[in-house]
Amino acid sequence: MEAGLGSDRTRRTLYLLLAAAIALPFFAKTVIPPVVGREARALYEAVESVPPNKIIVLSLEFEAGTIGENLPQTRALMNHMMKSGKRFAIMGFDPMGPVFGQREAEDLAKRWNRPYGKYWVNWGYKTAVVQTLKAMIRDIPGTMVTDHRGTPLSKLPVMDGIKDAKDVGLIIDVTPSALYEAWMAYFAGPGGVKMGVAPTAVMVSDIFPYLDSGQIVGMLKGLAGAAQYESLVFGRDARERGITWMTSVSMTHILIIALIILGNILEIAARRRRTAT
Amino acid sequence: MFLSFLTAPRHGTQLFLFVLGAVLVFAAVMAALHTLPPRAKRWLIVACTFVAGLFYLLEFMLPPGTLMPPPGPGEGPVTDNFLSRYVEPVGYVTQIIAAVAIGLGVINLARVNSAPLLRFRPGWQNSLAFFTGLIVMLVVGLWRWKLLLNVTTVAQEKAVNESTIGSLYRFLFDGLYSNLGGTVFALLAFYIVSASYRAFRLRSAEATLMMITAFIVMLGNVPVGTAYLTGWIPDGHWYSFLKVEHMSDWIMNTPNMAAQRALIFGIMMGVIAVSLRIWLSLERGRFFEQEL
Amino acid sequence: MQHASLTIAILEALAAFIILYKILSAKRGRELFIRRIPGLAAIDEAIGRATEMGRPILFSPGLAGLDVTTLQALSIAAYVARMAARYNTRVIVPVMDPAVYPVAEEVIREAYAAEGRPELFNPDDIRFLSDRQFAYASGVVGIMNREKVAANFFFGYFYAESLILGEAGTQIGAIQVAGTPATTQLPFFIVSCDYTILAEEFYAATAYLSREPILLGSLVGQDWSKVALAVFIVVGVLLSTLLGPQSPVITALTAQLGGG
Amino acid sequence: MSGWTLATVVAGAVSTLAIFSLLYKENPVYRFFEYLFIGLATGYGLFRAWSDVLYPRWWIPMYQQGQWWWMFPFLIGLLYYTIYIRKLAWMSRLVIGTLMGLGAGASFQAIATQYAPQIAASFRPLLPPNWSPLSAVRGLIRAAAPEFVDRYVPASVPNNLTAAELVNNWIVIIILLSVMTYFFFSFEHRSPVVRGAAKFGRWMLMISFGAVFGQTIMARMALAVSRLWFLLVDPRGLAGPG
Repeated sequence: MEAGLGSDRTRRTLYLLLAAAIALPFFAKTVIPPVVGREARALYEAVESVPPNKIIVLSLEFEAGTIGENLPQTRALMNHMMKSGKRFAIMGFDPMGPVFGQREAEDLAKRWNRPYGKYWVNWGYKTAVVQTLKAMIRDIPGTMVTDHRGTPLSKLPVMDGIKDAKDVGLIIDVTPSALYEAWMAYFAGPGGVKMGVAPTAVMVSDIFPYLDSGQIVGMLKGLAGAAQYESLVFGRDARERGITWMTSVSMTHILIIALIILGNILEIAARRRRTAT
Repeated sequence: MFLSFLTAPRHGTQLFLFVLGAVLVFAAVMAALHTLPPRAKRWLIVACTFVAGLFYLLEFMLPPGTLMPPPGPGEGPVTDNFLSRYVEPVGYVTQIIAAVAIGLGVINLARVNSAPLLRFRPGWQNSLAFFTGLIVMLVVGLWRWKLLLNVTTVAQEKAVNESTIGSLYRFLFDGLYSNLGGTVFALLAFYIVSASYRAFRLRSAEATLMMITAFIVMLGNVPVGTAYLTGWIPDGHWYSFLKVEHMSDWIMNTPNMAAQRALIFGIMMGVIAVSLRIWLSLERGRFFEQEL
Repeated sequence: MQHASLTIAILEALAAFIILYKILSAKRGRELFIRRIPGLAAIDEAIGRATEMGRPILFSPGLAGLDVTTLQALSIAAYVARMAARYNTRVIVPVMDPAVYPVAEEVIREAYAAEGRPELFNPDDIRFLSDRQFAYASGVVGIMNREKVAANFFFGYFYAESLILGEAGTQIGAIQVAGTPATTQLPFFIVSCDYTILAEEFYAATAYLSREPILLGSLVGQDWSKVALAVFIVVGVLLSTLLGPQSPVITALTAQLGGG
Repeated sequence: MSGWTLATVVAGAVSTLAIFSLLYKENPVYRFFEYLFIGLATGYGLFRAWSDVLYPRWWIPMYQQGQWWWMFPFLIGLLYYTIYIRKLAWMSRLVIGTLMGLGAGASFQAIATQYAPQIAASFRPLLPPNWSPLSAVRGLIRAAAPEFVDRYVPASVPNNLTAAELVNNWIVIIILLSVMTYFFFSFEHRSPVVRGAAKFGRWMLMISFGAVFGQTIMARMALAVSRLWFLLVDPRGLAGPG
């Protein structure tokens, strides 16, 4: 049974059009610097203002499906934290998030000379979201027990003085799902911890009420947010991955708007022809 | 005295005996409960659900200091009530129960996939792919985990990753698993393109309003929209609102925010209602009602 | 806040009281009115279409675990299964969470039994595909194509894969009805389904369909709690206008409500 | 590039193309990799459940620290499997009921911390506080009950609200109440005001869904861009970073 989308020829030409709209800009020389939105700037300032005696928790809840958006966000945030020497901890409620985070951090640790255990730690994958978050408010080392390799947290200097929610300067949730709501409801809210979120763009509209009420201090809107954050960390002419990919994303948007308008025009024309005969 | 006997850690054969004792006691208790008449069993389920719900509810509702010794000299105000210190252990217990339950789904998948394999029905090679994928990832994953268990230095970790098991694991995880997962998601972009041309019709005024808003938000997100389309409008004037990123910003922060907030208030009352029904086992109908 | 402030305790207690009061009066048999949301006519039509074509129905209860939304989705599944049993049409329920699997099986088995057709229930039609989001989505697409389903129902909590499901169903010409409180996925269901039940209407659908006193009572109770909340907000707005947003009354209320 | 890395890159390219082949049409290669993916996903979930939960939380406390009582949660977890034995199936409902009871109890805190601040954020002034009629009203109240007043009704109120903020406050309140009206189910929308508000509420929902739609398009495109980037420009990336 044909799993394609109706008549083949039109469908395959549409797919090729998209592939072209994405691939051609890969080889373009010029890159258009993004306009930095108010939410991305707010998250940048929130990270900047975390004092040295506090730790930033970077919770990575994504799996392979959304690395296209969540990985550039994670990379941009880690670049900033390592550049300004902020202490941070990676964790996640999806088994794969912390694994991707670990690899990116190791790659960037060489670039910014921030050794593991001294500037950053990986607490690894946790299940039972609600109970873990509630337990973390009181006793983070007790809840985490060991890092992702099994080394007791007491042995890692980055964890010195980190006991409970009061020692967390900022929690940033990089997520493709509504897990940020659990972080807000069971950790950031009750623990009185500032919270930022880096969602896939799908979730962005839901989050504006929480920005308005101050429950969330800053946000990266999908890949566009990652590109904007990169231009904040590296300056306007940065050529990081987020910014280079956004040129292709721009082309796809033009293609889609054109197709929607074209599709409707042809539909109206066809309907008029039908009523005319 | 008896309590300290119970809570003293045990090792070696003593540990084995105590664990065996625990299993026997647990089995005895469940056997005894099994003899209860169906009405009593149903009441037991209702009671367990109620007590479980009451724990978190009371822990949240009781003000700090309830049934707690007053703070000693020099100590800050008490911030917990007498239930607060049980929150963590309950969390760990739930984690273990949830992890044990994962096997349930695997059994079902194995059941569904074993039929074509055993009877050699068409599509048996797919079920074979399923079982090979499952067993190989499980074995290689656990084997590599075992090797990494007592690794602390980066050099040791590098050695394990370079070993055959480490490379085989990267072949399965990075090569197959991550790419398969990532690409399934990328299909969506292609589906959207064909849907844009063929499915997104402006059937009604509402759909048109939705689409115009979508165009503004889309153009506001991408550099091409902000730079070329309305980049020429200068900032700082009343009409600079017409810049795509400002219009998109306003749409997201005012109408979208207000509508989403109204939805939130609806969901808030919905969650209260359904939590009450589950907690008090009022939830009649389908799953909860049949005889035991 | 670690523990409830007085205002929070009062608000939640008031809402709980109104809802419980309405549930108990519904249980005592009081007739409670709920308007028929248009989405329900679409469900009946879709089942009728599937029985005419003699092809199976697919019902996905969403991707959330055994929680509030999935349970409500399963009570809609029960309604669909009971209608399908009357016209001996198969209902395939792909499930993503191991904890939901036993509940789904019970619900559908009981629905067929309630229609006096227990022999029609085939346990293999309740399938746990995978606990990974996209393995599940591609598994459901596979079922749609292989079983050539005539009608798709997507009820429960969905994430990014909603378009894959809606699109694949549109391709094979299945009639589709969706309902989800996941506002992020509604635009795509609106676009690719014949009818979409919006956010809270999802809960109204279960209450209306089942005429269950508990569901009816709780929905009417929720309505009245929302009216009370709207009045509370209007009062707050008036106070904020009269006394100014930084006045002690408003700042105290905001602190009590855990505001930033 | 070592032999293994090359093999991983090739596996990555083959898997990517196998899944993309669904765009051409449903075919046996796609289905093979689909089942392989479900198998790998299940195997991965199982081994992580052991390595990240059961080992650190159950095996170590019980077998290395001798706390034998951790056997009980494990046994309670096993009750889930009584679903397969008809006579004992009620025990699985005991565990499910308890876990759901915990979830229901926890949601009262979730509502307070997640949703209650939204109520406070809706208290927005609709008129400039130092507008003369408002000051006059405040004067009346102050005259009526001076001692009560000192704490609650300030004499002078700074007007730090711009015209734009006031207009936005009106818009937010009107949209908020209209969308709430759309979701009232327990009475028929008969009176024109209610029907008008519900209609306006549905229109505002369409604007909000338009915003969601626009954001989602960017999300999807970003994922396709990353896939094609790894296929065309940086195949080494198919074997994962580092």
